[in-house]
Amino acid sequence: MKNAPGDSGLILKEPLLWEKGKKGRNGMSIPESDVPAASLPEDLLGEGPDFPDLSEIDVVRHYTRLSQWNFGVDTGMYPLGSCTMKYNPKINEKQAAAPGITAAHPLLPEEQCQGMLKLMYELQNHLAAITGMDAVSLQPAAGAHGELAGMLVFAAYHRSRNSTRTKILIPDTAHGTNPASAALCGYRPVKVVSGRRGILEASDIKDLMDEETAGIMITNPNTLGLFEENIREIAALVHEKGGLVYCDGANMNAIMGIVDLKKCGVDVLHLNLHKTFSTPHGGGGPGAGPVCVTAELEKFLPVPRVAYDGDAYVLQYDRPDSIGRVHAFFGNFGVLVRAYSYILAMGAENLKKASQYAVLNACYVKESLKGYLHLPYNRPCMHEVVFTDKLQQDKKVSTLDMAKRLMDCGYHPPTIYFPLVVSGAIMIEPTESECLEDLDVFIEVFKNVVKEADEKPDLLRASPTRFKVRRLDETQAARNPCLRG
Amino acid sequence: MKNAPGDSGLILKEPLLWEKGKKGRNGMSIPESDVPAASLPEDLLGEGPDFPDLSEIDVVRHYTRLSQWNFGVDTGMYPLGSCTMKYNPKINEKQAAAPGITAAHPLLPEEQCQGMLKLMYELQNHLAAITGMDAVSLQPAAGAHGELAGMLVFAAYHRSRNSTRTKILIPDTAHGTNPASAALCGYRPVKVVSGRRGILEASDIKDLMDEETAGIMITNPNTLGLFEENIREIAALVHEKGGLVYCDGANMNAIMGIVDLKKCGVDVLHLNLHKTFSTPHGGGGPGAGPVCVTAELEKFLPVPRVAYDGDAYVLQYDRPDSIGRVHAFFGNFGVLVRAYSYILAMGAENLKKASQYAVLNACYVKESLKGYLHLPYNRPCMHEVVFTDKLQQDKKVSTLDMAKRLMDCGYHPPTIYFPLVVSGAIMIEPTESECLEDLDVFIEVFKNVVKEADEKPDLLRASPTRFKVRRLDETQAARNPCLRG
Amino acid sequence: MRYLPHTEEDIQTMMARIGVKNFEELFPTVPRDCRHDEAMALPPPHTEWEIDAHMEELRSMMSMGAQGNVLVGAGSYHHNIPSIIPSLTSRSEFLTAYTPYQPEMAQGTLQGVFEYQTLTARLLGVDVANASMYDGASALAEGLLMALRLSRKKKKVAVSRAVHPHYRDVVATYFRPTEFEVVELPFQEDGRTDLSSLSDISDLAAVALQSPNFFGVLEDLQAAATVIHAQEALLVAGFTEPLAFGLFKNPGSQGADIVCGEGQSFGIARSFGGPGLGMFGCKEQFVRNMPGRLVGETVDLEGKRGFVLTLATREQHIRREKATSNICSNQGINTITATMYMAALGGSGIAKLARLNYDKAAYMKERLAEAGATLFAAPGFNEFVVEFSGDFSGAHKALLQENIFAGLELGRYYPELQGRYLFCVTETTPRAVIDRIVEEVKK
Amino acid sequence: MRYLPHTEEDIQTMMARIGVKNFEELFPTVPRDCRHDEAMALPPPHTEWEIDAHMEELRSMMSMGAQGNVLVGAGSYHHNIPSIIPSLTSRSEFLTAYTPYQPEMAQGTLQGVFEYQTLTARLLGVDVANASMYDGASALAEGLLMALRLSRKKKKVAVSRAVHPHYRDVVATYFRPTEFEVVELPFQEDGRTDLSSLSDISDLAAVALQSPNFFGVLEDLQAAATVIHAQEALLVAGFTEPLAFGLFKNPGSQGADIVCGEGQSFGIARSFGGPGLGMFGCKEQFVRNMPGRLVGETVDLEGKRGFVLTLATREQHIRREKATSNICSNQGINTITATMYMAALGGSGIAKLARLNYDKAAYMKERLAEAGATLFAAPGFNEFVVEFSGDFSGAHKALLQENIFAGLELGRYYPELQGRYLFCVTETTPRAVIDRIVEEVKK
Ligand SMILES: Cc1ncc(COP(=O)(O)O)c(C=O)c1O
Ligand SMILES: Cc1ncc(COP(=O)(O)O)c(C=O)c1O
Repeated sequence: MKNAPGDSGLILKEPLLWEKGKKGRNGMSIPESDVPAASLPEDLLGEGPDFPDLSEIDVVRHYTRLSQWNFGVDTGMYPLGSCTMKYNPKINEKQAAAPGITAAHPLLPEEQCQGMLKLMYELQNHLAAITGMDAVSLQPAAGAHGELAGMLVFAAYHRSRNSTRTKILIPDTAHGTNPASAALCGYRPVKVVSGRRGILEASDIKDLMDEETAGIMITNPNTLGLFEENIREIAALVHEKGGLVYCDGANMNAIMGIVDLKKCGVDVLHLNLHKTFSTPHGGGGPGAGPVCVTAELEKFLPVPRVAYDGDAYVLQYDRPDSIGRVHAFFGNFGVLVRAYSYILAMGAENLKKASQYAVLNACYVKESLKGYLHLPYNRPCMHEVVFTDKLQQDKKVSTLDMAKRLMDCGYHPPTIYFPLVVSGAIMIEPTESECLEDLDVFIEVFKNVVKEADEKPDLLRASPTRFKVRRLDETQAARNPCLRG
Repeated sequence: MKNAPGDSGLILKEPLLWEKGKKGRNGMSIPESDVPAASLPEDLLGEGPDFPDLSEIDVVRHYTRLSQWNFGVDTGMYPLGSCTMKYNPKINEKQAAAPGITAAHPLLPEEQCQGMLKLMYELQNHLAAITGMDAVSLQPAAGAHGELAGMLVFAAYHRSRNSTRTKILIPDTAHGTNPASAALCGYRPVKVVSGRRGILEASDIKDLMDEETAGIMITNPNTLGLFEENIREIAALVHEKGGLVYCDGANMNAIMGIVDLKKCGVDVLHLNLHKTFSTPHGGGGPGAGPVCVTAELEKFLPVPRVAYDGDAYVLQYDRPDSIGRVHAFFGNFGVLVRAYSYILAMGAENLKKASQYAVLNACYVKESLKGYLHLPYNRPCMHEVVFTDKLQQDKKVSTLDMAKRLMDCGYHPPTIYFPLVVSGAIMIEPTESECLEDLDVFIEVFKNVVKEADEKPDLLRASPTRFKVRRLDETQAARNPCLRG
Repeated sequence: MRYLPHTEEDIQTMMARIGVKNFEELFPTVPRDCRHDEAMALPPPHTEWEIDAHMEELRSMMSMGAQGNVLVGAGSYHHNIPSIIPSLTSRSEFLTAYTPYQPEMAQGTLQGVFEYQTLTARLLGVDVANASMYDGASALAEGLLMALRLSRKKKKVAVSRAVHPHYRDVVATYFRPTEFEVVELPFQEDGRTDLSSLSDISDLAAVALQSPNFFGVLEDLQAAATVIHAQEALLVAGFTEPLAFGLFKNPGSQGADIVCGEGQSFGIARSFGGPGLGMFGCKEQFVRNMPGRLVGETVDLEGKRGFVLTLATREQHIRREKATSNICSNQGINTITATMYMAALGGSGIAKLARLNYDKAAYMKERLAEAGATLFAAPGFNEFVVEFSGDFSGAHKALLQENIFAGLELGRYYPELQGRYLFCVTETTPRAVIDRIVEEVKK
Repeated sequence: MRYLPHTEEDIQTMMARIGVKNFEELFPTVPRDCRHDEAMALPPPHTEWEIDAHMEELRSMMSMGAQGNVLVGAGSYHHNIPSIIPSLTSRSEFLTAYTPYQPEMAQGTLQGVFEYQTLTARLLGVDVANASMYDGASALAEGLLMALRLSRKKKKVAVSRAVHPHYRDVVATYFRPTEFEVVELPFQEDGRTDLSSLSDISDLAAVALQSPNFFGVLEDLQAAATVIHAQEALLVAGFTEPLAFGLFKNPGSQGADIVCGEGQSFGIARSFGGPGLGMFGCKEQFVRNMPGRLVGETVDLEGKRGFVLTLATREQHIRREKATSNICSNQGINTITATMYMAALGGSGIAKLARLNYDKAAYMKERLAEAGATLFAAPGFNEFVVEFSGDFSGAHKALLQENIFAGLELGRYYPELQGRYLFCVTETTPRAVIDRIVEEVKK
């Protein structure tokens, strides 16, 4: 397609690391020893790992070439729903890479690391201000880790009240980490079917909630991109039965400065700093999943707590109700630095704008593509919109085919086949980083893909063709796993 | 070709900067004013330049995409003869980017910038040790600038002896900058035809050198990749007539630790730090072209001189014989930092090895490709080897065609059509950075291109095809110049 | 604002298409009483240079600056990081990509992780390594849970007290709401774990040892494996300092069934303790019970080699509450970092560097022994526990003034070791600093 | 050595193919008496970390560290540099590429330079800008030589004494061996160039003015152009601070024929004076006489837009001694840097930033005037010359102790201005520092 940003160019082949190199090369300085050689315990000596020996340029070219096979937010639009692939500011990287930060040892005496503690303390406060929650722990290393911490808080809370609860309500639209995290705490997920409108109905909760149920895990906005309007009623129902309300805040990018989650009745919430707060995803991580709670639940948060005693920043260990540690040290500190830098750059007003524009962009895409793609829930959406491949099914063109075709057109595809409740889901989250002109081109290209689905479906089924590899055989990969060389 | 590293992948289209953007966007923080607005001289006020307004991600994506259309040493082999495209170590970049260096103002009082002066002083000494010359100025900003400084030294020297000289001997193999630099000093180049062996013969110099001739500019090793064996005899002949010997040291990478240029009879020499000393070429610059001279000529070097007075590093201005300044400050200081870092990393032994391996690699390529490509001078080569397209002419395949085909195979082509004395020249300089296996693949691919030249010449004439653009119309570009948007 | 491209005009155009008049109307589904009453209480927007200045101020609140000499490891090690690593990991194609859900467009990440799995498996001596866990601590917790899944009916695991105390804390946290029990194993006078009580523990699914352990001491894993396997339990071998395997036998070769630990040593900065890298591997037969992502080799429809995420049926997004773990995002780019480091070092280099660490630690131990200090008798790598003849706390304080963090006092972690210090010496520790500490000890 | 991939075995294999036995035999054409007698006297090989430490030591020999307040410009300006610039210019596809001799494989560089030429031409108000010169000084020298070429027979150029003294030095150096003469023009009491002597100079090819000039004063270029053109000479307009054109009229619009100056202000660090960026532009009709490289738009054989180096027949590699200049490598990547900066600022941003510089300088001038100092009367941008009522040198020294470099004493450059100081105030100068200086002046 003429207007699509995708084009073809030179990339370089590159073998696996151990298919290159020669014994005796080296790619890194090793200091000369300035001490005598010591005697070795012979029985414990190993042969050393079988690593290839490469020169420095070998390593540099290897990774330069590999990088060219990849696509990042800096390459182009990445409307991967539920992942908030917004721009990752370079200034954040600079802060995280500053020697004073990278060299900080986590077990430095408190008086030696006041700066780091202050940063964490302030970030806790900022996240509390943004969410409306009262207290924050930055320890969880990712969203799912935050969920686990949150579920541990649930468990600790109920334990503290001598209440034994075995179940937890989880909507069918929930991300897989929710039931998995709950299960780690011994809770049996009870599926809540989302209503016709794509959101939870209070009446369903009323039916399901009981005193054996620890509470509910809600994602809000949910994974259909819809705001759970009934959240306050639902929370009240859950609280009434002694349960707690967990909110998966992965979609916080829709509601900063707008929604106060405590007012929604949320007791525990996690955030994904690697989504809403602009830290880069790094091809899978590291992220950070702070967990935010109401004042009542603060005592359960992981140790050590970072606090300010009026004089200095301190680490509090002696907290008998705490769920304990969830990370060897303070969590993914380098990620926290980036999020902190982002919040400083934005301030309250711009964070709110970011959410407004994120929703504006998603609604614009929704209005522009509906009719071309089937819209299962034609309701006001938040930061993302979910379509399906229903209209393309008669030509036997699937969501996957359209996704692969979009790749050839120069886009990372939307999230596909999630949430599971929507068959053939296409979940588009443009984020606020995309400007109107770029959205317009994306919309035009997607419409054209829809047209191609109708006119030349084989083209889509044969996509992608612009990459180093064609469609990969995932079945064979799983059937005869080859997990190392 | 199966083994060739070239492959095709996704790249992204990207318009010109001013084809994007919208008034009111912005891509950079501008501090709020903390002073009152001052009154402006209305008559001098302009409208401000017509620049597009872009957001930060627009700029980031623009340049990320543009970069993907490029090929660097980190991408792959870049055997561009005369350019010494060796590996550019990352540690050098780190040093040049250190805040203490980037923030240094060039007019700081001497006692405030001892570290920078020391670096320059030591680099001068290191380059003297490497070349064998006595004194070095780091001011010239590139090779040609070093040549100019050198020619100015010639002129100042002859002026100091009240000798009027109007001509200069320059071999026909010389780089274009040599005659151009000499001409800037008012010298008329007299062409010396290189002999059958590709090198200068003393007898020719004897015939041409006279007392109206300022001296000779020799490139050694020369641009045919051959060592000028007769340099000492030639130097003696030139000196006999009161002339000076200039050596273009762009090819120093062949002879570090091996050749002492002062012993060769050289009076003035320039180096290209952006070749031999591993500083990156940056798609055209910046480089650095230090000029090195004998003790006798030191007094003519540019001011200020960086010296050490036993106590502190000082800048000497009061040097009446100096040719004067050639740069606003001290030259391309950031480039000097990189070269200094490289010399520290290498030490004497490794610099010598670098030259030995550079020559080894070139000789290996020469032995491997001769017979496939015509070798005009079948003599021991130094760091590069010059072939021609003579054997391909019957199929009407030119050097250019082979070069373009190599691009599709994943290589930057060798230097082509230079030196001018060799028709259809293909000048290959692998540098010491390439390992044997990579050279073997390159040789195999080049042999295959030769085979293709024979079997499917149209394929070569239609190359390249893997890039964003096919062959570009350079004639139209020059005929109807469009030099801006 | 530079991150927000929307002009007033754009906003109007878009609102017109959507059919709303203002931002209020964009959020019709958010009930009034769910909303923020006021603007969020946050600092005002900062320019880049205000952020720089602010962060500089925070950094200046670190008395032990970047130039300090930290002779403490304890799970976070100071090794030299070659400058190619930041240059390459910062390439935005790696850094700003998501999890490789669309493999054709993420072969860089996928091949990179496949290489990580391979070099990690070779390093640890296991058949398979996964694409990372959050850190060494959570990796250990998940390793023990995995062993329990594999044992099917057993309910107990034993963990050595010589395992990093924070890792044991995390294990305790993960285990608290479960039906499983964690038993602690004491350590001997020589610094190794005392396994003599093992046979008394019934219903034992797994034993977790760490080697080098928290005291820097190398456990005799082979002997331990024999005992543990005899009890039909699995040996879960942890580590915090994988560089040791450049010189010493790796846990897999000694019979460990599950190997899990922290890979921060490999090119990753200490960064106040994170992000690090949870390394996790196991024997082939256990792979379908493994937590975490896996990248596998496959072919495309033309038969060309390529890489994909695989065996996802173990994972939460398919298996939900029945998944082997809840992990989704992992340590991503840090796997690439560690692989670059392993590749830049190479087989020859890692042996040399490990030896250098060993020799330097040995040098300090010898000097300290000469100065009257007592050490654990069992061999170690680059960390060791020192019992001084007198009180070291004054010297420790004095050295701190010189920007030398001379060991970690162990009383907080082990009351019985009150007054002893855990030291770490790596290739980054200047001999002069070691000598300086010894001098202070002699005073 | 990590940069040298050759193993002993590789070397043997290669030597066998070549037919030599040792390295000695590889250099048969190098006469004995051309050789080094001994190993080069250089420091031993350093590890990366030894280099770091060594450089750190050199940097620590800079009392005015990175945090100092330098209120001196004089051709090297402290402006904020956004962090996207180093992230993007360090991309190795840009940084490690050579001059774009193979255009299909270098469209990134070529489009980047074409954009540089365009934004530079728009900035300076010229028809065409080249792909850069070494720096502002050599650009000025080449601009004057170009004017002489254009004039064909004339032999003289006039240069204002208000042009940067170093630039005049470089002009003198370039002109020394030529047959051409440089006449200097005095400056007036208000800081502007005195053109009254112009009409007395015959045979004049060009007049070089700088605006803002070395004193920070804006010349009346339009008036100058009229006078100069009347004398059939060309106006060569120099500059050291292009940010001024964000607020004030650019030289092209005022009638300058050739415009050349230093672009370091645009995203390039001071870096002890280099590498900077020689910007060079002129009127359309002069383009074939221009020095330096040019990138032009063209089409490929399918009609697709692309960019190439063009009009090379002006250049040394084609025209050799008849070339318009000897320049070959230029400032390459710094053109990309400057373009990124111009693009990130945008038209709106550059106006705002220039205004901020102006306002801050005005603020300081006012405060100083209140404190009794005298200033040149003509309007300026962000630099200005101060004549203090008393001796400032003591205060200057005291401020240096506080890491404030409070102005450049002008006696070395202009004996008649002995005791006056040239100041520069940019967006980076905190108001508190200005106030501190004024306070010291008042003492
Ligand atoms: C809605 C939702 N919840 C939870 C998660 C899990 O977050 P993480 O991958 O950081 O563990 C995700 C991530 O994709 C998500 O989209
Ligand atoms: C032999 C030779 N001399 C001189 C030069 C000019 O050097 P520079 O481009 O740095 O001015 C070159 C550059 O290509 C060269 O190869």
